[in-house]
This record gives sequence, C-alpha cells and structure tokens, in this order.
Amino acid sequence: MSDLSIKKVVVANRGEIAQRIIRAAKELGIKSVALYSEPDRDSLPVAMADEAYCIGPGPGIHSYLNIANIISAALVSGSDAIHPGYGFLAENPYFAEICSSHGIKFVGPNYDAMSRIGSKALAKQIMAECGLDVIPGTPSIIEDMDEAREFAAKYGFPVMIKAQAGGGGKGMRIAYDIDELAECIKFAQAEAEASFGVPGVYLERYFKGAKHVEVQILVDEQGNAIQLGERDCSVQRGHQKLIEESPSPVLDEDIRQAMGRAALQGAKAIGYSNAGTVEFLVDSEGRFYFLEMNARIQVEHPVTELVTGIDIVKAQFIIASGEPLPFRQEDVDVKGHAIECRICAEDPERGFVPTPGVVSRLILPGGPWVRVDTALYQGCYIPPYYDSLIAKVVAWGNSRDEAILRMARALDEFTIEGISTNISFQRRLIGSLAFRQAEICCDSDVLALVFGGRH
Amino acid sequence: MSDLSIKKVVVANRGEIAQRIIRAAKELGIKSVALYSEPDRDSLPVAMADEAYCIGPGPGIHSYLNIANIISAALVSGSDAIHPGYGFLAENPYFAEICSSHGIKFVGPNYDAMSRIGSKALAKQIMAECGLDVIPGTPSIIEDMDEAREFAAKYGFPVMIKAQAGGGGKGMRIAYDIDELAECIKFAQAEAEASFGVPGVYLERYFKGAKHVEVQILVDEQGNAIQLGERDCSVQRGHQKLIEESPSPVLDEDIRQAMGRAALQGAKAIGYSNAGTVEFLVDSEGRFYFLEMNARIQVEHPVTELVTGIDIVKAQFIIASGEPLPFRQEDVDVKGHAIECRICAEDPERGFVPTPGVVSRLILPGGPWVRVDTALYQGCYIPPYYDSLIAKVVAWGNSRDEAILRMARALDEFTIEGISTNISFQRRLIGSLAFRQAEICCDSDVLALVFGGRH
Amino acid sequence: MELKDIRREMAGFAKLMNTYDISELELELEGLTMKLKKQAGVSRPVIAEVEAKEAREDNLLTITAPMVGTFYRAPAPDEQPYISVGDVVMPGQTVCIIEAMKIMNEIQSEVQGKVVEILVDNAEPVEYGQPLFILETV
Amino acid sequence: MELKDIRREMAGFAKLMNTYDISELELELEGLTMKLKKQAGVSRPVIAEVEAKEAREDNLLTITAPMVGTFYRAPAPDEQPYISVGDVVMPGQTVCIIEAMKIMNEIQSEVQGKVVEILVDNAEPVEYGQPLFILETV
Repeated sequence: MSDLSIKKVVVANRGEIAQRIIRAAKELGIKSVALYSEPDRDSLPVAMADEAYCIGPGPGIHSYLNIANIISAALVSGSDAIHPGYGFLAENPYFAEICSSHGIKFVGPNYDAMSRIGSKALAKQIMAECGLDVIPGTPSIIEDMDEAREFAAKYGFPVMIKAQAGGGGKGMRIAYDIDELAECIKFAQAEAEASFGVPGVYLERYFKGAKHVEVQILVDEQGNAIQLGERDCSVQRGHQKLIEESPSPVLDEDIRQAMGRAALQGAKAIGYSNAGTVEFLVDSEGRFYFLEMNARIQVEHPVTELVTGIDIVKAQFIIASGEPLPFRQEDVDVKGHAIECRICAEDPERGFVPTPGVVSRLILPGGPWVRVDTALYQGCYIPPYYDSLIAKVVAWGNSRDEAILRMARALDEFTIEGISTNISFQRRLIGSLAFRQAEICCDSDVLALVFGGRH
Repeated sequence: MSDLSIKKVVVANRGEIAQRIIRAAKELGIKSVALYSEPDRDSLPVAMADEAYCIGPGPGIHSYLNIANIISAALVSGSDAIHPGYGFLAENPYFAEICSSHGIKFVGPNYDAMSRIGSKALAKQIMAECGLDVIPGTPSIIEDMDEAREFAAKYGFPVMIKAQAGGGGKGMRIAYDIDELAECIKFAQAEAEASFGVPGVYLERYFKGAKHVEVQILVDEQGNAIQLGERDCSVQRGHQKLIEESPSPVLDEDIRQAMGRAALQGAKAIGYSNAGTVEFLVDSEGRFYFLEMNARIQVEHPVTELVTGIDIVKAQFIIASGEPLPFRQEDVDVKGHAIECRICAEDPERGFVPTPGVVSRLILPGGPWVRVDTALYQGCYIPPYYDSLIAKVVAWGNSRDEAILRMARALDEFTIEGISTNISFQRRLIGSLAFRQAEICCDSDVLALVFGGRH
Repeated sequence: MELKDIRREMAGFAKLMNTYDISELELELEGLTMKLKKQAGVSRPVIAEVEAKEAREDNLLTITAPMVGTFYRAPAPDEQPYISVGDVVMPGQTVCIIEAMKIMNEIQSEVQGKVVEILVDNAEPVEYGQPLFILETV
Repeated sequence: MELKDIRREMAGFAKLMNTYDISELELELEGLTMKLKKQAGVSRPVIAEVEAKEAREDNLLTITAPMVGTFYRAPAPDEQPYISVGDVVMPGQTVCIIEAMKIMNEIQSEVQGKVVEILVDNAEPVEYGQPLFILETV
C-alpha cells in the first residue's frame, strides 16, 4: 500500500507508456487501473494492471479520447488520480480541469499552466519577458498573406510554418522562397485543421543545420524546481524524432549550464509544476532559442533516467501527491551516456507506411545496460488505429561510443516477424559515420544517409 | 573490427552466459564462434554468433566438456581465443594449458594460478601466509576418522564436510554431532566421487548465522589490480545461491574496505590475473574468513556491473588481450543497489525437480532498471542435460528498498508457460520480511520462509 | 510421379504455407502421402466472437453497455426495475440507467425480445461493451 | 488431379482460412485427403529429420563427421582420395581423415554402399554430425 496520498491511478493511455506508468505505480504501491479500447483487450497493460475497463471501440476518438468514459471509469473504480501519459488527452487543459472538478488528481501541471503552454504564442511571450531568447516568429497566428510576406522580408527564407495547436510534425511546412509561401501556408492550415480541428498557423524563422535540444525539469507543488540535464533529439524524419540521447554531444559545459538555468527560469514564469520539458533550438553557432514547452512525460524520458538514476514517472506521482521532491539539484549527477531508438511498426522500404498486424515471432534485445520499453509479446496484435511506436530500445554506456556500440548489438538482436518495422533502418542510422560524429541536424536528410543512392 | 589483439573468440559454453560473452564480444568488435551440442542447435547464442560449430551430442561430457572438439573448432575457425564462461571447463587448468599450447588465448588466469586456486587447501595456505583470516579446517583431505574426530574435538560441532574438487554444493554435508560424523563423511565422499571423480573431502569449522560475501576483482597482466566491491550471496538453498546483491546490506564501511584490501592481497599472493572472485564467510560478529577463490566469471557478476557501470566481461577480453586495465581503483564508484534472482527450470512444489521442455509462452520483464540475461525465447526447448538456470533477473535501485520493490514488479511481469519454474518462489522470497530486513543467512531455511507451515 | 517432382511441388506448398501462415499440411493422393509442419506462434483469443456466434445461433441477443459507468436497474432506489426476467422488451424501451460523470443515462433497447438473464447486479460498475441483458427473440 | 492443381486450390482454401480465421481444415474428395492447420506455439526446424527420412526411403545412407576438425579426402596431398563417387565402400573401410588438434583421425565407414555424393570439399572444416558422404545401399 502506497505511503503517498495517491492510492489508485487510472492510466488513460495505451501501449508502452501505459505499461511504463503501471510499472512506476506498482513500485510505489499504487493500485493501477488500465483503460482499453476493444482491439487492445489482450494487451499487456491490461494484463499487468490491478483492474481494467473497456472504454470504447478502436478509434481513439471513441476510446482514449472519450473523456466521459475515462472519468466514469475513474469514478466507478474508486481511483483518486489519472495519469494521461503522452498524446491523447495529455496536454488537454480542459481534461485536467474536468479531473479536478471530479476530485481526481490529474498527474501533470494545473489548468492554468497547461493553458499558457498550450497557446504557443503566449508561452513564447512569457519566456521572452523573463529573459529567454525566443525563436523569432509572428506574434500570433497569421490572418493574411501580407503579414506572412512582411515576416519573410524581415527574416529571409526559408520560413517555417507551424500549426498553433500542433505537435508531432503535423501542420508543419517549410517555405524556401516567396513563390511557395502562400501554397505552404494553405497546406499547413489544411493539415492543422484535419489533425487538430483548428487551422491557425504561425511563422517562425528557420535555422539551417540546427540541433533540437530539450531540458527535462521537475517542479514540485511547493515550487522546488530541478533540471535533469538535456536530451538531444536532432535525429528526425519529417519533424518526427527517431533517436534521442543524453547528454547532447554538441553542447559545451557553459551552454549546458545556461540552458538548464533558462529552462528553470521559464518554468517558474509559466507557473509550472510536475515533470515537463523545455525545448530549445541550438543554431550552428551554439546560440539557443526557446521553441516550446511540453507539459507531460515525453517518449524519450528514459535516456534522462538512465544517466541520472532518477525515475521520472515515479517523481510525477510523488509531486502529484503533494510531496516535496526527494532530491535537490546537487543530488543530480549525470553519469555516462544514453541513447534511445524508437522502433515503429512501419515499412521504411515503402515510404514508412504503417504496418499493423500480428507479431508472429519476437526476440527482444537484453543483457547489460539495454532497456526495452514495449508492450509487445509474441502473438500480440498491433491495431491500425494508433501511433506506430511499438518499442523503445535504450542503451547506456560509460561513453557515447560505448552506448552506440551497445545499441548496435541490441538492434542486431531485436527480431520481429509478422510485420515490417524500422529496426534495420535504425540499425543503419546508428552505424552511420554521421551519427557517430554527431553531425545529424534537424534538417539532415536521414533517408539519404540510410538508403544512399537508392533513395 | 576489434582494436584488441583478440579478433575472434570461441565461446565454450551455452545458454545465458554464452549469450553474455557474445554480447561483450560484439560490442568490442570481436568475432564470435558459438559451440553447441545437438539439442542446442536452435539456441539463441548459435543464432547470435558470427559462426557456430556442433561439437557433439547432448550430454556435456560428449560436447561442452569435449576438449578435442572444442580445440578443433577453435583451430578450424581460425579463432585466437576461447572464453570458457562458468561451469564446464571454466576452472580446468589442463584445458587452459591445452589452449595455450595450441596458441589460443584462454580468457582467464594462467595454468599456475588456476592450479593453486583449484587445490583449495593450497589456496587457503597461501592466503593464511599473506595474512588473511582463513576459515579453520583440516590442512588437507582427511585420511582417517581419527583426524576428523580430532578436528571436531578442537572446534566443536557442527562441522562442515566439503569436497576437495567441489562446487555448487555437491559433496557437501554438515555433521551436527559425533554420532553422524562418520556417516556424513561417507556420504560426502560418495557424492564427490560421483560428481567430480575424486572422493577426497576435508573438514571446516561451521559458523551458524553466517553470511556469504565475495569480492569481485580485476587484475591485468601488468599486475594492476582493482576490486569492484562485494556481493552478498547469503540467500541459498542447499548451498546453491538463489539471490545475490551488491553492496552487502550487512557490512559496515570499515569491514568493506578491509575485505576489499584482503581480496587484492590474496589475489596478488596467488599470482592471479583476469576477473576473479574472492569468497569470504562473515560470522555473526562481523569477522570475515577466506573461504575460496573462483577463477572465472560468476553467475552473479551483473549485480556488480549495475552498481559500478563496469562491464566485467569486456574487461576480461581487454585483460586477455594483454592491455592494461582502462580504469583505476579511484574510478570505481558504487552507486545504488542491485539484486539478482536466479530463475531456474525446476518445480519448487515437487522438491525442485528439473523441468526440461518447450517454453510455449514467454513474457520477459523489462522497463526501467531491470536487466534480464537469458537465452529463452518463445518456442525454445530446454534440454534435460544441463544446469537448470534459464534466466537472471537483475534490478537496480537508488536504495536497497527501491531495488526490492523493482524486483518484485519484475518477477510479477515474468511469464513462462510450458514448464514449471521457480519464479513465484523467488517472488515470495523477495517479498518476505526476512529478506527485506537482510536477516537471511547461509543456513536459513528459505523453504520454511516461503512455504511456511505447508513445507 | 518421381521424388524430384514431389520436391518441386513441395516447394510450392511450402511457399503457400508461408504466405498464408499455415503450420501443418497433410495430403493424400493416389498412394502419395505428404505431411508438412511449420513453426508459428500466433494466438488470438476469439472467445468474444465465439460467444457472439453462439448467441446468434441460439436466437439469443445481448444488450451491451454503450458507456462506462454504474449500472442501475431502476430509475430510483425505491422504484421498480425497468425490466425483469420474463418481460418482453420492445425497441426504444428503457432497460436500465448507467450513471456516468454524475449524469443518469437511460439506456434503450435497440431490439425486441424476452428477457432471459440479467448479467449485472444493481449499482455495479460496467465497462464499455459489457453484456447487461440476454434476450430471446420472440 | 495432379499435385500442382491441388496446390492452386490450396491457395484458395488458405485465403479463405485467413479471411474467416479458420485454424484447421480437413477435406476428403474422391481419393484425395487434405488437412491444413494454422498457428501453433512451438517452432523447431525439422529439415534434418525430413532429409533423414527421404534418405532412408530412397535407400540412401549418410556418413557424418564423428568429431570437429578439418576434412581430408586423401592420406596426403599428393595421394589418391580414399574414396570417390561410384566406389563401393565396405564396413571398416577408411573413407577420409579428420584432423583434430593436429592429430590425423582416420574415419571408417560403419556401413556398406556405393558412394553417390561427396558433400564436403577437401581441407574444409566440418562440425560434429555434419554429413560427409551419401551412399546408396547395394
């Protein structure tokens, strides 16, 4: 039985992150309630949790986004908290508010902080006011083409177009000259509308050869704030992260310290609590600019866990229970290097088309300093409704080189039959000289790197 | 391609330790050659290695102990080294000598050191001469009952009877009074003869409520020696280790330091090189006595790896290649706590009878700070010829309590169908108050702890 | 037929087995017997479907919960249940209440039939898709 | 009906099995028997056994390596091979040498038969149990 005020938590998510949350809850003595859609009935989180409730049919909108059924499940199961994971309802301030109005603790920041972060323009304004360098952009969503042209004239091309409500690379376009600007904006608006229900887009200055570096923070409800160092997530395909690592191989110690301070300053200005991430763009001269803040646990949190020894999901429960953080900044000691590869049910040979289906054979990598977060098992079914992420392989080493070699052997061991995956794509990426030398930037063509002339 | 002088290694073992060695070789760029008996043809190490040779039928004596076939395989495959793992030929000095005479590097200590360690009486004599407290015992194997009675009269009962050539609890008996002394010696001699081909036994003083604590050392061929802290292996059943942890929960810092110094002193006196373990008995007053030395990688090495961050099997290859150790004593930093549970194909409900067979369903534990070393896969066959150890689950935590809770949830996740295993036995042991309070000693009745009145 | 002809055909069969995930094949034809056995490892529970099929075969219908919540058989604690075993239910008739997020949702039957079993006790939690009543078509 | 016709029909049946989640199919029609089974738990290659059976059925015998080492067909590089295709081998006759640990081991046949195939090239490494020669019983 948990010593914390939270005794029973509803996990409002699926797959590996649902499993991750249940694991943390178990280690804290918190009872866990899995929620699942019909096709997820035989999934591992359902088997692992203390209780489980079906909340609807396959499509997310009817199940993992069905607020009424999720809140009902929390109430009928007598739970006192809901952990949203990432995606789905994780960054929906209204959901947090509904939880709160039903007396259920939302494991994350409060409504106000979430709202401020959710409005990217407001978040940037707050950060700028508290002294951070913010990536130059239009002050809010653009209303007409004149605004766009004016911005492009001031900062030059290329120009980045981003959805106000965006995430995961959706509603994002890069315009390389004035001729394609209007068309790119139209495209991004249409995609934003389709993905998030709102078409609003804004413009940002685009940096060539930049790195994506983010700082993990923990803030308790007493206002104690610490940062757990940074993650470098520059290896992306179409703005979707592929490989993440900690520490960043390109930051020097001065920039690292400055970035950590900036992240804590920003979180304070936002009024943040619980685990969060402050994202920065690092340009080719080593200057860093605030991009946005993520008010949730992130896919790539394990790399930070492995270099610090701190369990971030457990920390989320401790904070949400109203307890002060059990460690201080001086206790945070980054040791070695960790790398994560995202393994997805998609076929790199056929344009990364998703590949739902039954896993007919499975051998997971293991052994020293290899961590696998996955809800896969031999015979499991991967439904077509959700994100294609099916496993995260994380390797730790005393040095970055050791971590790379360990990751290579782990990916060599990883066998999935029945569906196509990106395992061998990731294996080639990890084995590339460009990755070894930390030369891959957000705008690098990783497909050319892996497929060479063939692509 | 490896930077080391060793370029290709024959792995003269099977199961999880063969896989462990192949993993280390891969991370170092060393090519690996798996050897396998006929029933192991479809095993994971065979699939993982760069090459594989069948060396005989199932029984170990015809395959994994078949020196001619093993050396032949090394020669025809053009390998320059042999790693023996543990068990089988790992502590056979003649095998090490044969390797050497064929120009093949044996990954372990040299013939002389192995011989000295192999003769337990000689090892104890050397240790006593260099100043270590040695467990009181007969100076050599006992020739007649008068000797035995004399020893018992001097130290009192109970008396421990041990095989000269022993290991793994075979040829071991405890005599509680003068009446059973003769019979126990006869039993032990018969078992020793059956297990090792030689009946010689010696007597040792028996300590009630003692702990088994061992120190992991690394010595390079230049004579640089470091110790990686201790492992507590007091949780045993019939002298067979069940659970191991590092650091020991019962040592204070002074004893820990003294024991580490004693281990290095002893290793130096023996003329040891490569990875080894110096075993001590710690009595209920905190005094420690040299028991024996193990000239090989040990089953429980992962707990030391997880608290130090040092890859012991990689270190074995580096040392065997003639390189100096890449770290010094002051680089060794023990962080947190690690626990290992041995998972065996045996049925605790039926007297721990081995349970060979086909694994029809398998879900391995995973996620944060849980390491699994295993050659299991769903559908694999566990042959009846070998040791019943099929998996090692290792959990790391910032504290011992955190590691215990993590191990508990890992064992809850571990699902094996098709054969009986000791998973739920280990789960109950880990969850017991006696284990939590570190009260289990070498002579504790763990069966009573787990089964209570039922046993 | 010669061995090599059979072997050539076997390759074809084996390929098909791969394509269609067939693990065992036995064939007998004019004195030839062929047995092929393959790997595999896939298991998908179909109990829910089987039950549904059985139910259909027996002219039984199931009313399932359209939402998560607390199941109530009557509009209020001191009132009569909406339906009881033996009652005939008509389409559109209210059969129970499910309380979700403090709102009482009246659940209506979409089918016609006689109530043969009530599967959930009053005031019990129900999940989405959970069977509540079994009706017999009349 | 020929095997290849059956194979074509089998594809159709297999597709249906997939579509309707059928795990086993048995058919009998005018002297033809066909059984198909899908999915299972365990995978172990049986190729070796199949080969052995085929070999036995065809009166073929296999001589396998009794040890690991290097295979030599002749006592010395400039000498004739012990046996060649077409030779009849008698029990006890030396058929090759396997060099193991610098020792030349003469390998004798335990059976009688005509050599139909030599499966390993001279000076190649062989593992325990590896097929070396195929003989036809005479």
